[in-house]
Amino acid sequence: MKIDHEFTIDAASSRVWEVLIDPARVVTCLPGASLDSVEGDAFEGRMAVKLGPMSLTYRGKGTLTAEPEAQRILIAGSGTEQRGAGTAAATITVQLSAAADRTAVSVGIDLDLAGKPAQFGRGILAEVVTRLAGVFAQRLEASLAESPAVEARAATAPAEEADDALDLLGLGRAVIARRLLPIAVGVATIAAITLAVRQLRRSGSRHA
Amino acid sequence: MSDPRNMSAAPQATAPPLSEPSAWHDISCVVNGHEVDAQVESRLLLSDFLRHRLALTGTHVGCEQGSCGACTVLIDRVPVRSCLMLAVQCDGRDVVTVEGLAAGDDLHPVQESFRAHHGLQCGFCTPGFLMTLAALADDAEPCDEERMLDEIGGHLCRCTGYLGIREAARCALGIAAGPDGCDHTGVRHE
Amino acid sequence: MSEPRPTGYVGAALPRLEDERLLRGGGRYIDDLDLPGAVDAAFLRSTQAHARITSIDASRARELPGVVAVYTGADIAGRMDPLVNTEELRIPPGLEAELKPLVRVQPMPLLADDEVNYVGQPVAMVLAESRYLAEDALELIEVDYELLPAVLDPEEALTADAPRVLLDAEDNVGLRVRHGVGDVEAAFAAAEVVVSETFTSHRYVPSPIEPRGLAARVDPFDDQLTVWSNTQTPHRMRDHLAPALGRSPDTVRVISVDVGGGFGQKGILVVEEILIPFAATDLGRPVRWMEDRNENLVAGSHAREQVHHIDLAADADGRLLAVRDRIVANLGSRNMVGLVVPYNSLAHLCGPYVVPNVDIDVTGAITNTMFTSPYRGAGRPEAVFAMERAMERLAARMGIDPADLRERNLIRPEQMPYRTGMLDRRGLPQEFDSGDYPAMFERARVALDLPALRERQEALLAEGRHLGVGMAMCLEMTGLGPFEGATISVRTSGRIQVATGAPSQGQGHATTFAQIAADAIGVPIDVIDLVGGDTATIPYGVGTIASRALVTAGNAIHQAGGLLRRRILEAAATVFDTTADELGLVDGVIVRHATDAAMGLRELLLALALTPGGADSDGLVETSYFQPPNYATASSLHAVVVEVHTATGRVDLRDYVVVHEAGRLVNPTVAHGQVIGGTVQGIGGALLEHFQYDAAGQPATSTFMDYMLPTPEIVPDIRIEEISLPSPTNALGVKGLGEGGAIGPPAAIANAVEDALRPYGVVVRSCPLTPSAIRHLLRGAAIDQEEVTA
Amino acid sequence: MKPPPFDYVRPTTVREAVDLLSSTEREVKVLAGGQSLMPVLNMRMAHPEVLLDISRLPELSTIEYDDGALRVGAAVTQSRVATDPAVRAGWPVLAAAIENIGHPQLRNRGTVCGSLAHNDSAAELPAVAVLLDARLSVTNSTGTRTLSASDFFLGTFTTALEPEDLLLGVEFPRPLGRGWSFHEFAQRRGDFASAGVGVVMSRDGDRVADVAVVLFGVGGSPVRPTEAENDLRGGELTAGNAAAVATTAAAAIEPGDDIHATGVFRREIVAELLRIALLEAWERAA
Repeated sequence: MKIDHEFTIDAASSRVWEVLIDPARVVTCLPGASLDSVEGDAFEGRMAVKLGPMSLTYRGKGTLTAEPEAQRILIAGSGTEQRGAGTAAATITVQLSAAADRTAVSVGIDLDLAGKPAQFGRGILAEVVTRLAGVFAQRLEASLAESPAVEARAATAPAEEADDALDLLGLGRAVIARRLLPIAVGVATIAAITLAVRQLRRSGSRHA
Repeated sequence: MSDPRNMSAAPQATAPPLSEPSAWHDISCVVNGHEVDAQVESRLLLSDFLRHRLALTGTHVGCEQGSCGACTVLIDRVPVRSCLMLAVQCDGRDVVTVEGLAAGDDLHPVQESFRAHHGLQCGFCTPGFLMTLAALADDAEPCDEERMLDEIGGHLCRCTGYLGIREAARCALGIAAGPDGCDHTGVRHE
Repeated sequence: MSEPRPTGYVGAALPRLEDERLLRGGGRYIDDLDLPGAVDAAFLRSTQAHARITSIDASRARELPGVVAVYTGADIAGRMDPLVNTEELRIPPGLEAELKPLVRVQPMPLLADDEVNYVGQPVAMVLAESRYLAEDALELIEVDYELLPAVLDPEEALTADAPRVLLDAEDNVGLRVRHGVGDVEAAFAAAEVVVSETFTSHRYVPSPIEPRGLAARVDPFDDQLTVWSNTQTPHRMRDHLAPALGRSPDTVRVISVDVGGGFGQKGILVVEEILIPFAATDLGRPVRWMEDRNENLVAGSHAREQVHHIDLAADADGRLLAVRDRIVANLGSRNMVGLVVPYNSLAHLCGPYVVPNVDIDVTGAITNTMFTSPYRGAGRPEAVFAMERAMERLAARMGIDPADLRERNLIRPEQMPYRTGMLDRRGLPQEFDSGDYPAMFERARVALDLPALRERQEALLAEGRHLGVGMAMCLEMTGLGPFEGATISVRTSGRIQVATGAPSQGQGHATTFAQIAADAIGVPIDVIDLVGGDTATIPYGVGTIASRALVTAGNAIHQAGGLLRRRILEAAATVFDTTADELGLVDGVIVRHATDAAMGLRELLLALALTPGGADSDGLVETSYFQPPNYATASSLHAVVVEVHTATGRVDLRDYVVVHEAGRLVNPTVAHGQVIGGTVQGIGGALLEHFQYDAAGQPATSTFMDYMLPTPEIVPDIRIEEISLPSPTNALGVKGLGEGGAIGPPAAIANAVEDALRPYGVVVRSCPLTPSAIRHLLRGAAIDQEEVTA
Repeated sequence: MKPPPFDYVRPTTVREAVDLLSSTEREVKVLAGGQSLMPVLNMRMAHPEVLLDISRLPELSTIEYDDGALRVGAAVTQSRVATDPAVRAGWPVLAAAIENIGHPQLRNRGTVCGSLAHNDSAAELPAVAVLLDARLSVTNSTGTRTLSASDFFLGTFTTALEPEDLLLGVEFPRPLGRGWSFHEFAQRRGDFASAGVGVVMSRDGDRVADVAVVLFGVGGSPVRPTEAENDLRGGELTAGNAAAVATTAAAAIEPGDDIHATGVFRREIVAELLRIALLEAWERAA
């Protein structure tokens, strides 16, 4: 699955180049991408892909290789979907060419999906990757609009587990579903409490 | 001859597995004329509720994607895919499955027509066809071949090649005689 | 001894006895079994077409509440041997001696240990309190794959630089066999016309509406392992499970329950069918597994993918001098079932035609795709597609009407039994026992009213509409041995239990076998209970595959029924203190000639217990095995009329006639149901169904929205013309007819579409003929479209 | 293929539904008919933490119409709309479109607004919404806003709905004329459309007074070929110019390939279907 996308930026190619070679700035231009750690040109992070009701979260690592003389960078990354839906491997090439005080940028995204998401036979993936490339371009442009002196944004802190307030959904009588128990997905400890409480409830009196 | 069973006792649904993480809900609905009270977890599919909690295994599961039609049941007399509904959504509803079609010894006219026209071979897709056609037989408007094909269009059968099924449907619904003619009148099942 | 008075069940179109139970929702399919305390299984399957598993961590999955156990390759490797389908991989001595085929045995680990070589290969098995919880646990198993290069196309796999599909295999060849007769080179040299073409059969998934499944339980008291399965071959399953689990076969009972369609996909042993009983034994708890649709499409055995490079040599009158075919079959990730399908293609390639010189070279290539195994027709549809398409091209080249060209080459009825000079799949001389192929063409001509049809075709073409007629003639050597058996016994109620090793997947055995038994014994049909496929009721069996059940099990029941009849009369003679020929058995009642003395079977059974009668054996039970001396060759001619809408590429089936010959019919309604059901499966392959992978070996048709089965509205009212030539190979004179229907449609429909688009010079080389494919053919057609309709 | 764990909540008023949607950090999915969402859940391609079932909210279960428009609540099923006499009389293109959706059993549960919110690129209802310039009513805790169809549909499976939004209903204005036609091309009855077209047309004498066209199943959201519409307005419709307009409209789109149909094929089909639909709408507009 190869998608190419060209656009131009109102900035000198040297300034664009500065952003490109910094994983912290360039990777987060990809919608849904977040970095956990960066060492030199290697990085680890996550990529959340949302497609209508479908949501996938890939976790993996990648490298950014810069080729200054060719004014080109290559991002190669691969990751595993956090809920066993398969794997993803992508290479993104960003090629700069100066055009007066503006910079022509051509982005090539080559995405290989394995597992359930790949089984969407109806050409949806081409669209997803095309939109991905479009948003990447906008964000790259936006990140350039900020003054270069601005310290590269600290690598976004890994999103903690949303600590849902226990009775948030307790909407009172109207909620037919009995909110007895906090709903945690796959977190072993809470599930253990669930079991214990349920034992308690079975023996207790039945209430509405 | 009196029935030894306690008819007022509604069929007892087995409970969800203890370690089910989804919240549990109390539901009460009517299944094949019987009041049913049950506890179900949020995510339990209606197809699994009928098959594994009420032991009504006449409803079959072929795809769990809404594509094959084997899981079709009637909710408030309307045919729907039970694999695309949650059991909890049946609270307060009237559910009819294939086990609810025959009246004692007498098969429903649609069932009878399937037997007469070799409308089944392995029988796995049959309950789905029967529910859709039973609802169609109860429908006030007369039914023509086009509508009949639209109604059964979403039911997949891999054994019969559909000829027997279409013939059975035509006869049960009183649609113009098929190639071998059919003597059944579309008697509605009260 | 009076001959059994033919009560006349056999041959009668009785309504099926099993229908009432199924219609009321009383079927007992695998997933209907309520096994108290059972755990449900779910499999983690490879997401990669070819990779090494560098690490697998199931700890989080094991700790999830409700999970009972998680097995990975490492947990199984030391304890359970990889799976080998010994029966299918066995090479008959005749073939070994004559042809020395290469058949590689490539055992499949029950759970992948280090290497996975197709998407869907089982990597881990979770057992949990419910399938929901088991699938939750699958999401917590972390697997790291090191990707390896994959190859998907069989011909590409055979090239020198192709990546290795199985790391430890020498090459990507699974099997190779070559066979022929006469001097092909000389024939081609002398030929007036030579047609050389490549035709491809694409990849199918049998897709029974009930996916595969089984349940297993070890009885704590007698250590009996009982396995309920929707397998088509319960005895073979028992004979694999016993050694695999280190058990005596006496302690393994496999019961085939109601089955929601099999079509061959439930006819071979797969790793899941060993893992579930293993888990039940290991955990000491009943275990249940139901495959879901995504698994059946992605990881249930596939079928049919073959490439045929076929050449025909003919003389000036269009008489065949020679056929040469180089076949490449896609075996998928391993050679799982050996010669079964490829040799079927070889043996059936020349079909009903007299071909003096033949050279067929078959290579089975392994690829990083789901493995293939027999599916309704098992190699014959692929062979018929190649041969009947080549015959159509020969007719077009020589300007001879396709039906006339075929009729000139048919084996004549007076040549029957006809020997082709080749070896059949048993390694014995190939011989067609009976058939009248010219009569079938005559019936087809009349049924279609071919002359009037050609006129209508011309008239419609003038209006810019495209009608086409296509035919395909196919043989099917049915009634595969080596045997099937029947044990028939009078039960204490006086009812008759008929047990055989061939279970039903919807073919109506409970009715047709009862018809045979009732006639053979001389009892009313409604006292007969059929038990098909319970290994505890008959010591040995093979199963319901390869259109063999009616021939083998049917005749075994006929034999055992006759023996039981005699046994009853002899036993009654001791009770009545007379001789057997003084007695008769009519409608289940023993009568004494010229008297009004009579006795029912229930009373006779009790009387034997009470009557002191010396040393006679007092059981009313007989077992008999039937070994078919040869195949019973059934045949069918598929003739179809299509209209092709050139603007949209849509193909409408206007008329479909199947002229069918399958010996004596036991129940015409059930027989015709099999022919129509098979034909519609063939139509599905011709127009719609196609399992596809993307370039990286990822499945692209993993739901019924993308793998498109035929639906109620696209199927015409198929008309059947019946010809009946009782087979001399067995007492009942029956032939197998379960697969026949599925063999002809792709070839017949492709021929009809090519006929309809003849003005454009379109050549059809593969199916499915989807609208997009038809438009593609038209865009690339030799003659420009405007020129034709102008 | 069993769904992942989630909580199920069935509010009895829109107010409660909106409160829930805005008051939680947890991922909430709105469940109406479930005919699009449940297959995704059964395939475990989504892991919402809460399903909010709006299928029984009385406020969203109404069909209302007046001279100006038809209003369909978010809980109204496709079957109910397609069989409503007023819809069949006043909005025949909408009824015809619905009859192309999947199978009756799916339409008996699936809702009109559910299909709009899901926005599958091959779906019929987003196409009719774009064809008739429908207006979609969306609410959240800050208030209710109305979006035009063109602003609502952003791309395959992507709409202007934010996580805390609830689609209340859709309003279909009266079609601009009596002429209409709706055709889609699917391999089997009920399959996803390889391509589809919708037309509404008004006529005065032998002139096209006004016309709207929509193309769908050609990738992304439904497309209004405005150029073709302009070419048709004011002129007479003949077999010739119907074919010409249809071919230029088809040439302007870039449908992608998929395993069932190539982009080239889908463009050919759009041209053929649009040619037929224009002539049919022209006849009906008389």
